[in-house]
Amino acid sequence: MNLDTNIDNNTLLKKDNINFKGKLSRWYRFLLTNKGIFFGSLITFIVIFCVVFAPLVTTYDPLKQDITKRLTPPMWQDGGSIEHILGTDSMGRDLLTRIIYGGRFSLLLGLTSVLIALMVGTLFGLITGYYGGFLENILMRIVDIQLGFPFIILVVIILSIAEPTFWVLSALFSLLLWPGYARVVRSILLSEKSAAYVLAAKSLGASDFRIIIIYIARNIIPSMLLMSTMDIATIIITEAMLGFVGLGTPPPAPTWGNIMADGKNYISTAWWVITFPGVAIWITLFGINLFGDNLQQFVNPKLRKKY
Amino acid sequence: MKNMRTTIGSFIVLVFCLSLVLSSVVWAAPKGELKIGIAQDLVGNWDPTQHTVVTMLQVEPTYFDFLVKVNIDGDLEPMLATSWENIDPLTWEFKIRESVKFHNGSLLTSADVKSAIEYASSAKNPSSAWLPGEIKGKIVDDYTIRLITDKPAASLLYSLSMIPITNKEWVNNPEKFAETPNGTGPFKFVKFERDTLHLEANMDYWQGPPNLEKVQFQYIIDPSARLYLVKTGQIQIAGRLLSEQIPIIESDPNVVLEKNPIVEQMWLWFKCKKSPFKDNPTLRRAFAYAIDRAGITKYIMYEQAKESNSLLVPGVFGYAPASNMPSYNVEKAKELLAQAGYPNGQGLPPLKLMVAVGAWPKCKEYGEYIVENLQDIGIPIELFTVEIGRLGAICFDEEPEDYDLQITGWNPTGLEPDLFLRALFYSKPGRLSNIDVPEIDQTLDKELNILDLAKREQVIQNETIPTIVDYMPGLPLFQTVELKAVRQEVKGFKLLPSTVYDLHGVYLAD
Amino acid sequence: MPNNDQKNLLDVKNLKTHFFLNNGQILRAVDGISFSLKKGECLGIVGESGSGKSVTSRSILNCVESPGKIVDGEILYEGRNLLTMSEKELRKIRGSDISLIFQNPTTALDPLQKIGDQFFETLKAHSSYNNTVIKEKVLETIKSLGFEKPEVIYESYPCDFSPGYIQRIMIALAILCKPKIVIADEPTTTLGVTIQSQILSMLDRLRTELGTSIIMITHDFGVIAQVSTKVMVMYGGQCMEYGPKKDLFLEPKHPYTIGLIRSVPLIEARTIKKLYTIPGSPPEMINLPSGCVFASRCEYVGKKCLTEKPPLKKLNEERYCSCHYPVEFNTRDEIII
Amino acid sequence: MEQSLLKIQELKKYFPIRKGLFKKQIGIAKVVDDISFNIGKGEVVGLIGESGAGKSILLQTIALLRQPTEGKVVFNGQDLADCSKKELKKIRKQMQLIPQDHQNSLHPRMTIREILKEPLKIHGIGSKDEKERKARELLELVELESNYLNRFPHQLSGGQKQRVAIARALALRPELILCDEPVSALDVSIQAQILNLFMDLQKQFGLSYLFVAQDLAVLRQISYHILVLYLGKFIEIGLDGIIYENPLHPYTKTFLDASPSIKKNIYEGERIPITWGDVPTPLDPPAGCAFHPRCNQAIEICQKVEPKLEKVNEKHFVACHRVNE
Amino acid sequence: MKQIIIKRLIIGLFVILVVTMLTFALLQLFPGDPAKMIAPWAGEETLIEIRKSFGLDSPFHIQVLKFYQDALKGDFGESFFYREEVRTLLFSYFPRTIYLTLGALLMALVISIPLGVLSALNRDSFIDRIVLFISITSQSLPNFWLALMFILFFAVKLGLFPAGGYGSWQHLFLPSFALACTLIATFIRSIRSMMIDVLEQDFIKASEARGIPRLYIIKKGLRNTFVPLLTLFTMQLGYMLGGAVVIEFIFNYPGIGLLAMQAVLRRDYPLIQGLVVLISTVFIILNLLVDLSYTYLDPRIRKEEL
Repeated sequence: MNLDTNIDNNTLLKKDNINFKGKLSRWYRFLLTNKGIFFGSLITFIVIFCVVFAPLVTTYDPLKQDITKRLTPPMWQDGGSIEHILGTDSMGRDLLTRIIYGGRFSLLLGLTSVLIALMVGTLFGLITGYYGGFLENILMRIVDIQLGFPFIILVVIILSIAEPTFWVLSALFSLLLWPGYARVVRSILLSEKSAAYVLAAKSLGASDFRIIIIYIARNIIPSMLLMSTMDIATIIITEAMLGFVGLGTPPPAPTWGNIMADGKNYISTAWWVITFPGVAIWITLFGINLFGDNLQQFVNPKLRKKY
Repeated sequence: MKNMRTTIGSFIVLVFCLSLVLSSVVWAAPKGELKIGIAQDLVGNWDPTQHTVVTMLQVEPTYFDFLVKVNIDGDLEPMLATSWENIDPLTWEFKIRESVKFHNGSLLTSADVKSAIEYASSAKNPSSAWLPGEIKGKIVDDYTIRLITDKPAASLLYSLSMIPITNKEWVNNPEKFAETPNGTGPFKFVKFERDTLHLEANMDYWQGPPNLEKVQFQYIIDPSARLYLVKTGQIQIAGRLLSEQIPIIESDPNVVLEKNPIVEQMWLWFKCKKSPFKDNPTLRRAFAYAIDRAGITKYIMYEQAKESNSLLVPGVFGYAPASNMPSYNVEKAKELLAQAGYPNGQGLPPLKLMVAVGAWPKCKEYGEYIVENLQDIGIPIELFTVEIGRLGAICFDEEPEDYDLQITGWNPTGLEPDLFLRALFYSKPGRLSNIDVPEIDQTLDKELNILDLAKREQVIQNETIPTIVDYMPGLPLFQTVELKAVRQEVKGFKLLPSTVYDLHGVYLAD
Repeated sequence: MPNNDQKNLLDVKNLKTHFFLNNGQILRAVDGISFSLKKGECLGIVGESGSGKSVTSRSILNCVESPGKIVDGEILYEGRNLLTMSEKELRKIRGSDISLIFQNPTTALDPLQKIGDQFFETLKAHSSYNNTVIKEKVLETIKSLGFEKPEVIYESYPCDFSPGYIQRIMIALAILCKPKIVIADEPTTTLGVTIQSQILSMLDRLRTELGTSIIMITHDFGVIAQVSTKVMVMYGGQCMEYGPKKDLFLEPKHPYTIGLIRSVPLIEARTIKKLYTIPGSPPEMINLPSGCVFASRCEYVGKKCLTEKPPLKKLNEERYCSCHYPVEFNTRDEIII
Repeated sequence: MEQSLLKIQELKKYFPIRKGLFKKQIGIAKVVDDISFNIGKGEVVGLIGESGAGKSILLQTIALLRQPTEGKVVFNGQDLADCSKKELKKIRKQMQLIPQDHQNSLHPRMTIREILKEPLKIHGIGSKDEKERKARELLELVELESNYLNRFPHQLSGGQKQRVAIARALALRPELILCDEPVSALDVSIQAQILNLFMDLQKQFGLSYLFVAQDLAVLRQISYHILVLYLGKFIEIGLDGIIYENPLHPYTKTFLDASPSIKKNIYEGERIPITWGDVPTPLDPPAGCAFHPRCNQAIEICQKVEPKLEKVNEKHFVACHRVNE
Repeated sequence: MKQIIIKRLIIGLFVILVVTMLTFALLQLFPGDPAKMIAPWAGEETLIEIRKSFGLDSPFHIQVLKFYQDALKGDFGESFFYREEVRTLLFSYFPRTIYLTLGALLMALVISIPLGVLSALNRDSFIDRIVLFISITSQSLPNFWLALMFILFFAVKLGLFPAGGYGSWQHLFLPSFALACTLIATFIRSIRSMMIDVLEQDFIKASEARGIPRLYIIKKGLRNTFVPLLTLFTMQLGYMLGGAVVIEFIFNYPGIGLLAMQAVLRRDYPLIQGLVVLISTVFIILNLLVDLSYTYLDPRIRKEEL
């Protein structure tokens, strides 16, 4: 360690943190200063707000069909009307409402699958990382098998055995994601296990359980947070892909994938049916990725701006 | 009277064909390659008896010939059989055309016909579904043969138009048969590269060589992909397109839109052996009246469907609009619902309408629309979507727990009425609706045994169809209209109601 | 200011390197340093962490990490000012005239590249020999420092040797292009005592036999005592005291130097007693106090110290001290008990 | 010596060297090989050895963070090997380890308050505000202002972190503290402050230390008894500072010569002694006496036979063939 | 080096064994009947006949045993639908997907390496912001949407490339570009962060201090980022195969993804089994290659392994 260049650490921060108190201050200050995180969280917040409070934002029922108003163009184009701002889809349902309700489904799906995968993966990672030995071999082989199995075949088989409801899909996606988390947690465990503060804790008499949960878990949370923001984005796209190929959630439930799958065939005549869900995905993922990407700086000190 | 007209009609058509044949002989040697994009992919096994897949039946006429042929007006026409007569209710005698060569050069004789027909009709092979039962062949001489059915079958002639005549060596050697077909058709088999079938002109075809040098059938899964390939000229004909794509086709000068009503009909089937539909035709009729079939055709299917008002489709022998076919009438539906014991839906268990996603176009959309129509009159019903594999497995079950009604299409690619009526409504196989009513079975047996075409037509129209419609085991939603995009340079391409490809007369203008 | 007769190899005049932080504050890491270096001399720069000694070394080669920038002063190397040179010219100097040895040997070499290749690319950048000649010169340099099998070293990777061995290889790499000045930035902090003495003796032989002058940067007084000929004590980015080693150790004038010398544990101490310690802790580099930067921790603090920044007084020919009231102190009675 | 606080008898810690397909064991790394010594109450024992000599492993084995391969660790007359988990936890209150890498011996994401409260939480001592009071008390003990409680470790300087580590070790009022190179990476002035702190605490609480360092001058300030460790074995033990007066083992002599000192280098102007050879690794230790490749007095027997630790006199033990010539 | 290969192959075989067992179990649960897929309207007795010809009538464990015996001989049975050797089917479909994925990988690397390095070199500058914007957008846009836009614009409007199908390299360009988009995002970001890490390490500063030209230093940095980049690629591989299905669907590009989907939809058990074995073997071999390249490229790991 180079004694000379740790000027930045103690001199810089010692000065201005005396008036801020506790952990929250650090988060709060960082969020404001970093533009990326600010805009990222702003966009994500707006999207989540629209999706959660959908009934307030639009008055239409996403499933109500009105055949006569089929494929009306968006408001600003000729033939469009103020009632349907973004026009209607092939069954005459309001596109904006379906996108918002579809968003609710996709985001919720992304969130639940990531959470499940996070829990399972972290549990696996903690056990294999900390105890190692025979148990580690078995669990790591399970991870290999999981990664070895071709995802597309698994999806098609499972989606034809069980009816593709919300929970089946989120179980499926968490099946896809959990090995990633297990590996990351295991690698952190291996490096942290022999860290000095763990030795000190052991010499104080702390039990293995306490060391894992209270000590090492804290270091896992930041990178888990980072990975899960990225994975939510992947799941939203994968769900849209499944819907596109006709495997995803059954109609008439609106999801971004389903809406786009319908719109695919009208691409030349009713371009808006496929374009606007794509734009919706782009905006949401842009917010999530911007937030996740800049969060990385907060998590990974090396990337953090030095001065 | 009608019968006389058909024979004269067929005579004129014959002359026309001959002239065409003559003119094609004069025509220059075959040139150019025609590439056709098809919607379902082909099975790798070329033995026609081993499958009942629609796409194969459509493609086989390009490299196989049949005893009899159904022309554009839906009438029978001699092909490999120059003439035929009915000796007694069980036997038919056919005169075989002479000097017809197989692709491998061997001459066509009645022995080939005997082996082909017997092989096709044996219960072991799937193709037996098209025939009324086991058929025995008795060779009179090299060019005459007698076919004996085990029970009188008026539908024999039309069914024979679907059984290709194959070489007897091939029939006794199924392995070889699976590799390459050996027929007498206008084109010869070259190779099959997984998704593309390559054929080339059969120079010594008995009607003269075809105008095209090469033909290619390529399987393209996505309708928009098919459309763009035909627009960029990588393929010349793209089948099974969607009505939404019509504006794109019409806006493109070098692609022509062909609309062709085909023998396929989409049905809404009631599970007649499962409560609440069991022994309750009034309830079934109540459902029938509640569904806005006109709306589906007009707003959803748009150009891709035609109103259907009978159990058969125009072009099929014995077709006529059924008088008692229900139309969209909400009050009558509610009235019948109350009569059936469920006043505006009370007492009905929660029902499920099964629909297969990805098989028939827009099945999902009109499935949703029907569910909404039924919900409007108080029926507790939900949409239950499955993928085609699963539907195929459970669509015939008599007491399925997963669903109560289903939307399934029926396309026998033949014009014989029994391929519709007997196959769907006879109690024994009792396929999609599992209807089991003796009265329906009697009328079906009655019309099957009438050998005289005119009398058989009269019985079908006035007795068989009305009785079945009364019992309402299934409601025909609409007749499919296939949309094809054909490039300008393709000339002489005819769309047959049975959707088979007749490419003999087609040529490419440069 | 030290006299600037031509004999000086390197002359640093009033060097100032400041770090412009993104929250607007300015960190004066090096605030007016002047020194000179003659051929065959070893200048020991000693100071605690945060005193700016490392930044000085980087400033000489003008490769200060962002956001640090050299704001003032001159660095004359053989009469030419390094600060005003173009990047191309400067690159010729770096590695061939002045070379740098880093502190941590384990991360000083590219882990994926053979050691020989790293020598090769350095010599290739500074000479126009063809490849075979370069390889011979590399092997010859390695052999000259007493390594037995240079060919084996040439072909092996950094991870194949112990840290001590790698640091000696780094010295060979530093003298590959026959530089006139070698700057060693705390070369032995991570190594054990016996290995440290090997490194220091090797550096010492460089100076005595080849005449290369050395700038040794360390916080360990022992290393300074063993190797250097001239010493500069740094604190808070400024030079406290500057002079020949013997005089500075025997009669330190500046209270900070005195404090440091007295708090060094003596191997000859007979009884266990408490060590002398300098009260307080290192200064805040952001807003340094107006007067003398050591005032807050100084035993001999006077009136003027708090208000006026002491200039660098010239005590005699080679001795300088920046203190208003230089202290008369004789280490002899303190050390030899 | 009265009943010693800590007795170590033939302590061994071997690590298998595994290679190849099924990680077959192809050798043994004798990191700690046959170590015996004891520490009395209130006594400070210094341990000197270069990196790779096995100092940290020895300390961790004594603190039973690692299972010893052979040998006994007796603390307060109780052999730690046959204690139950609960008893072991009680003993841990009396014996504390301050780990080597002090830069991250504090959990990066815990505030100093939480770090100081941990020992009390683990052993469930005192109520909530008692813990708070104890934390503030500990901070005063190591001369840090109480507003440091809210800070994070990365906001402290090296010296301050070490103070917090010491405070944490004192939380349970231990009798013995094993310090693993507590001052080796600190600046001179900070090093002096920490050493003085160690000495004050030793007087105030009558603690006994096993003090590990890489610099003999530092050890001289705090302890009389010096153990010299080389490649897992003791090669010389000197009580009451006898090592400095009359070093016997060649390694200790080279070590003393190589240690820089102002008196020697400034007054007597001695040149830097020439030493050679590299630090050996336990993976393939040299045959016979481990020091023979680097020893200028090595003779034929040194390369074959490993010298045993013999008693020269009451206060001096050495393991070298050339000593009693 | 040999030990690693042997060890990995043994583990690989074990994984394939378990994966195939899993597939067999899944296929049992699978509703739908292969015979009905071939002859949907045939009568019951013909269906029984067909099932017998497929060997489905024998009990489960015999089918499993038979599968493994044949598999050892390299014969994976005959596909129900295509009535062809599964082996020949796979050998003709698999290279196409390899071209697609390799094309996508190449394109992703060609685009993301310069951008990643550029944004790492001048960090937090204007270029850095643009590159990050590109990387985030390319990850947020669904690749099937991009594919459609490519067809509409490049193939139909400009006619530069064929709108689909398989043939020469032109057919390959658009699909691999669409597939590469999601890869570009992750590659750019990881190259940037790894490059920043490496450039801050001592040996880079030391080489600068030795007057080594800037270009060589960037080359050194890249070599050090290449090794971790390899692991990233294998992690992405699983996703690429899944993603490829949609691209194959839209571009009508007959690859493994499309074949897999149809095989499952059509209940073509031997073909499904063959695909599972093929894909898991490819995955295991690729993992092995990446690990071997690790030991080859990074001497530190090679020292530990041997």
